[in-house]
Amino acid sequence: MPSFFAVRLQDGRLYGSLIDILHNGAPLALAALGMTLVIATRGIDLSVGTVVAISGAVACTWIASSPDPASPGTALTGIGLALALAAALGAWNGFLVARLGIQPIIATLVLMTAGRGLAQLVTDGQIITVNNGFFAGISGSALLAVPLTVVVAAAVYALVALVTRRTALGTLVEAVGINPEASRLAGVRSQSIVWTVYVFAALCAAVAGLMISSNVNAADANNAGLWLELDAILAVVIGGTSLAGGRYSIAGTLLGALTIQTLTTTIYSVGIPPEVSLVFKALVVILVFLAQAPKVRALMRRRRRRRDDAPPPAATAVPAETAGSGR
Amino acid sequence: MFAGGGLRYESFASGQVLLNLLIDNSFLVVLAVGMTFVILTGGIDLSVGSVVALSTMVAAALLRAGWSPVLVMLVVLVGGAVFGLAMGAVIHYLEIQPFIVTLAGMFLARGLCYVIDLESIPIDDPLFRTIAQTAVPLGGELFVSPSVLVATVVVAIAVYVLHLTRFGRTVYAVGGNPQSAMLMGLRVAQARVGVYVISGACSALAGLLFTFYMLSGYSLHAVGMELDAIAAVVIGGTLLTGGSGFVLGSVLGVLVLGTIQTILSFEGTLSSWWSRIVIGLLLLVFVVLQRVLARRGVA
Amino acid sequence: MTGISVAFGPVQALQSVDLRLHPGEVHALMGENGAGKSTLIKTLTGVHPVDAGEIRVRGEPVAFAGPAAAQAAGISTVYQEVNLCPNLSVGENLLLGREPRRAGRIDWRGVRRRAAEVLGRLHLDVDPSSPLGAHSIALQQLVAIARAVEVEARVLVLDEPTSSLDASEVAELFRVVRRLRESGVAILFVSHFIEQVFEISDRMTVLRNGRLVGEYATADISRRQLVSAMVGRELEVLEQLDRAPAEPAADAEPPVLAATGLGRRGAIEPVDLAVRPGEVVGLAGLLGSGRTELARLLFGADRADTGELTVGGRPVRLRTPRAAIDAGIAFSPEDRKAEGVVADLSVRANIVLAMQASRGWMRRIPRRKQDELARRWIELLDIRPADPDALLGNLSGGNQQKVLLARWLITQPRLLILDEPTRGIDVGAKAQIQALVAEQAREGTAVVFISAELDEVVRLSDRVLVLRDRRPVAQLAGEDVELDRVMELIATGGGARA
Amino acid sequence: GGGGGGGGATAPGAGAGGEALTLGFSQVGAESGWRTANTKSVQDAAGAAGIELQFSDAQQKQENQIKAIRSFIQQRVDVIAFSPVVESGWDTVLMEAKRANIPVILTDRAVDSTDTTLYKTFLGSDFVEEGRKAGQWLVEDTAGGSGPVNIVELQGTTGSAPAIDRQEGFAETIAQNPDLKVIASQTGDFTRSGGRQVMEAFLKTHPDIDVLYAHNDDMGLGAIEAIEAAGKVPGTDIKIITVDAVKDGMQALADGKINYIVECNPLLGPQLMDLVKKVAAGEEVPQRVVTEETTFDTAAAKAALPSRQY
Ligand SMILES: Nc1ncnc2c1ncn2[C@@H]1O[C@H](COP(=O)(O)OP(=O)(O)OP(=O)(O)O)[C@@H](O)[C@H]1O
Ligand SMILES: Nc1ncnc2c1ncn2[C@@H]1O[C@H](COP(=O)(O)OP(=O)(O)OP(=O)(O)O)[C@@H](O)[C@H]1O
Ligand SMILES: [Mg+2]
Ligand SMILES: [Mg+2]
Repeated sequence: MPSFFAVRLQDGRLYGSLIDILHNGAPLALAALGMTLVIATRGIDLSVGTVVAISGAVACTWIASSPDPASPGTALTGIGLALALAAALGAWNGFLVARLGIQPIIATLVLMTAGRGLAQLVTDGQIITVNNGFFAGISGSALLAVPLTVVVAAAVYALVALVTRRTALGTLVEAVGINPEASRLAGVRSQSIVWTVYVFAALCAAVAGLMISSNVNAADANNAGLWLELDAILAVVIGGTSLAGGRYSIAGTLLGALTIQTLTTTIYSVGIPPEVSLVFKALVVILVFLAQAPKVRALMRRRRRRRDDAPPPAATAVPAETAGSGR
Repeated sequence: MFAGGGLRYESFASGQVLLNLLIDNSFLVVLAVGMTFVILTGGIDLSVGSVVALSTMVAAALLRAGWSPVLVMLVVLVGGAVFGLAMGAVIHYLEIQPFIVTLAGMFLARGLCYVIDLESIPIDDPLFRTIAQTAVPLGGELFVSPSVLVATVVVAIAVYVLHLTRFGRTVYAVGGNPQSAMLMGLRVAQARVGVYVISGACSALAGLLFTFYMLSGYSLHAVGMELDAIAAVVIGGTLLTGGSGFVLGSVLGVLVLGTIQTILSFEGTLSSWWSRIVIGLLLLVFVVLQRVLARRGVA
Repeated sequence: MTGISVAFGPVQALQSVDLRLHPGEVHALMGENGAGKSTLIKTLTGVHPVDAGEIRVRGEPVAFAGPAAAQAAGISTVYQEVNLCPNLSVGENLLLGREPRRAGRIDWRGVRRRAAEVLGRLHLDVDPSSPLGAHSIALQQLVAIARAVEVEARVLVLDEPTSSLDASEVAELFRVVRRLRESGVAILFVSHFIEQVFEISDRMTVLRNGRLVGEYATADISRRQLVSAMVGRELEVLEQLDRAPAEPAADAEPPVLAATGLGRRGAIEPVDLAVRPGEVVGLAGLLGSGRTELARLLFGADRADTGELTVGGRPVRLRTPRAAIDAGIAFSPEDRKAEGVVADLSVRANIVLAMQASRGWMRRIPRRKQDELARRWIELLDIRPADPDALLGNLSGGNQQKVLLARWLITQPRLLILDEPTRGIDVGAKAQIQALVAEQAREGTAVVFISAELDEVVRLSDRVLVLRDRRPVAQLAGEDVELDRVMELIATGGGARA
Repeated sequence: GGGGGGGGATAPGAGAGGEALTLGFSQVGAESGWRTANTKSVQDAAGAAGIELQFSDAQQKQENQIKAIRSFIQQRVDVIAFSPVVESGWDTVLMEAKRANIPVILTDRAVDSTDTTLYKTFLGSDFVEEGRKAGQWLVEDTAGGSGPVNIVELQGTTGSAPAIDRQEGFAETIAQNPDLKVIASQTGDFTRSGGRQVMEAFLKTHPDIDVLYAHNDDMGLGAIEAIEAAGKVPGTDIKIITVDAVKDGMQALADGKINYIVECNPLLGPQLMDLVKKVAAGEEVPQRVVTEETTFDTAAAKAALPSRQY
């Protein structure tokens, strides 16, 4: 009887449902990480899904159309191109938001709409299949038996945690998000901070896009990253960051992304029919938020206080609950 | 922009094309009106597209089951309002972010569509068909659909409510500063829950108009329409942070989006991807234009 | 109110406090910053739930669900920070929630008429249809008061209504308060201006650290007794209040900052101003005279249309606050809630914010240094609670103000622009801050000082620039800096300079 | 031509001879490689046949398609063709076209109007039949086999016509053999990523999968990645049946990773242009024209691959 929790070694790589969750959750986790910082500055980035598509399209098209489509060098150039283009797109978002003062949701909606067209333009509307060992390795290879995607995502998280902790970036991002005017008057370079977070978000999305397209060795300009921005925002909010900007939690976002991926994988694994899976997802989201809502928790605590006085934090109950529904 | 279209395509600037803009977007106007209320309080409603789909589904399914069309319309409208009420109550009383609550609402409504039926359901109820195919003449060769009239009435009511009732002013106050509004002793709860009820009802109404437009119920209708509605409201000059904006601006926003579509369909040579790129660029042009105008207005 | 206790997590904001309010009296609620005055008021009107204790209105026990319920029961309140909607017009803010209606819809003509009437009663000359946010914080405060007075309430609660008002507005307000008292309204009044309290109140309740110290009849208590009741010990600093720490201006040195013809259309007409190291220049004027506007131009918070600026003799263009900060200028804004406080960050982060910003995000101030700075300034300014990790938004108004001062003082600027730095600060702390400003000046910092309290301006300044109707009227220096002279200029315009 | 020249509004710059036919074509979108090939085929064929094409992309939205058809009517094109996003709800706009005397041809997907005079003909595949063909191959392949056969199914986008029909046709056919059992069925949204993720989950919960039936090649290709990652051999350990026969799928079939593909031909262009000319000339055309479609096994794929265009 296979178990949801079983993990074994297969061809030098860990194998099991839990590994799938980490592996498939890595792109979402990365996209959500970028989104966290954007949201912390009171922004929002609807274009991450599109950037996912563009980066995959650019890398795969470059590789497929090069004279030597199997060489690592080609793959590296393609990856470099994808990242550079993503950075430029992020800067574009930053320009619209920080310089022109356009509301973030609409500024990034422009790229969300036009970008997918751009990705299709690059791929000529085809699904571009590549056969490049190096490129396939982004998602196919493993470091010490851990899938490279998981390693990369973990490394980026660690890096961001370190940078925001060790430099003043974290505090300044929060300050800009909490009170932009006060921050401006205190001399914070809010414009460049806003540019930075949008560029970073786009880079995260690009890496996610590379992972997604490497996973199937193909670029699908139309479907890659479709609606990923909503899942990313959801992950950020599950993680406890307010959409009003200000204080954010990187660890929370990670937990949020994994929760969402666990939910998806669970739906596939336990055989919930597709026609009710959305209702199921909605109910779980509602439950998670009810369990987290300070108001509800206060009510529960008040009721529980009479009996015992150590309520378990609801956030940790989330993975347990979803894992419990796997058999 | 419109003039540009007129120069470029002969039949573009004809009066009926303008009216068609309204006919083809009446449901979006109604959606945008509801969304304007929500955004004015600083909230957001992501569920509207799915509620539109659910409304088409419920209407089609009930008609198929032999219900009377008038009753069906009532059920749909009340259902939408109740759906909004539930979301608003959770948002206000349990203090959960609107984005999330309405996102869950979006999943739920779309999911319920699938539960009702996976396939599209045609509607052949005579009343629905009549409404769908009636053309209200405006003199000359011009005509509009009944949906346009409904949308016009909705806009008028919204303007009235927002500018001439205490509820409407409270909506603005809550959007400006919810804390202050509470300390000023305003009925914050009523406003914050109320806007979601309005938005829910508007979505259901838009769903009905959409049903007239399509004469079918389908679970994949109106995917992503919430973004259109939000975009229309924001292009119309309403601040997403709340407290500032006008319903008529949102109507203008809808017309901008509609114009973009019309320009595209007249430019019949664009490939799929160029259509998307052009939509994005036109959107950008309008947004920047609006921004420049707004700045000039302030200075 | 009897036995009221309120706690915010570990902070016991109020402990078993009693308060009695009689009809037809003005009752002052006194205490240092953070003593619990605002909390008590918010408890009374149902903003905060009580942990223990009982509230009775005319003998009936009540528990208001919120301000709306309190209002319905006849309690009308002006909370400490201005709590209005800046996006709406002045008239609407006055009447929001009780607009005159005709046939169920708002009668806008009636709203305008009614608003003009209410504003007229306080002798306010503003256009009721102008957006509230466009006005200075002082005017907003007056609108909030007008709103509270407009309802014929039985109880009127005023939490620091006069913190940014100058003498004439205060007089106007007191006229209204007296009239209300005569008609039997009970008035609860909070202020850090001891003189005002003695002028208007009949009785007072004193809080200290969330506990009740006592209730006194105003006639029976001296200023000195009151202050020691509030502070809990004899306060020598009070005596220092009379000491004028004015330093002679060093004319020889080049000005830190010199403005010639600096102006902005619609905000302030061209001004010439030079500030030398070690000099305190006061800006005096009435509400709306353009002091804040001038300060913002000097700091680059708004862009000037005309005029030139030199810093240290070199011409500069201050397009952004950032440029001003790089030039060694610091600015503590008047509207602390909107422009100063980063509410959800800790006291520590708020204190080091400006310093950190000027270092750039790469070079973080080491944690040890941050702690040291925070601890030193918390102690120096007596910020309470003395917890660097507390969120600034949870501090009382006066303590927030101190944190903002600390933010700028640690950057050791060459020019310090202080717009109403003592707003909402208690007597003890006010003296401390004044002493601090004087000390900064002694150490060579140039200071531009704005305060609604003319006393304070005159006492601290070496030179005073008098503004009237957004125009510079006169500059007084040395012996001429004198209260009567300044008041006369403000009132008449003098006609000396242009 | 049927009501053509009335408005005389041909797009500027058309120039070439007054008699050029104008075809308004409203495409669903560009949601898949199949669709792109379909679009390209229509465009190329129009060029070759000297028909002026007004092309409009509906971005998968029915309302956009309705708007496009309305604008075709206003521009008074000679013939309208479109691939409906969804079956229902076309009566109103088709009625308008009929009133304007513009003949309509449906491509790829049908509409469920009871009034069949609203359109001249429907040119396209039969999705149910495709499902049946897939099932039929499996029935034959497992005939005489021993014991139960565990099938997993990767469905297309929930609610879409091809997903519903291909599932229906398949289920109906395999019911012949009680040994054939669908043990899991989940949507992979017609995408490779979806196919891979769902297959990964299937592989973990069901160790004994014998057959995979995917509603299109792309999901099948994604699933192959998952099967290989699980250390199994696609085509051998798990037999794979898909629909579409796009180039990448054919390659996998030729490589033995897929066992059987039911063709769903996107190259409707030439057939469509023939029909356009006929209806414009007022000739009678059959109500239903089924696309010429075949099925492929490995050998057939090897033969067809070199000349495969999409
Ligand atoms: N929401 C809150 N969360 C935590 N602590 C709070 C909160 N509100 C007030 N406090 C604390 O309660 C105490 C009393 O604050 P309060 O605002 O009542 O003081 P105050 O007497 O009005 O002072 P001030 O004269 O400065 O306005 C302070 O220590 C303050 O930090
Ligand atoms: N954008 C604006 N529109 C209309 N009035 C304005 C605008 N900006 C400022 N004002 C008015 O200009 C006047 C000058 O403001 P300022 O804040 O400089 O006065 P001040 O001397 O600092 O007085 P105080 O701070 O005591 O109110 C105020 O009456 C203010 O309401
Ligand atoms: Mg206070
Ligand atoms: Mg001022």
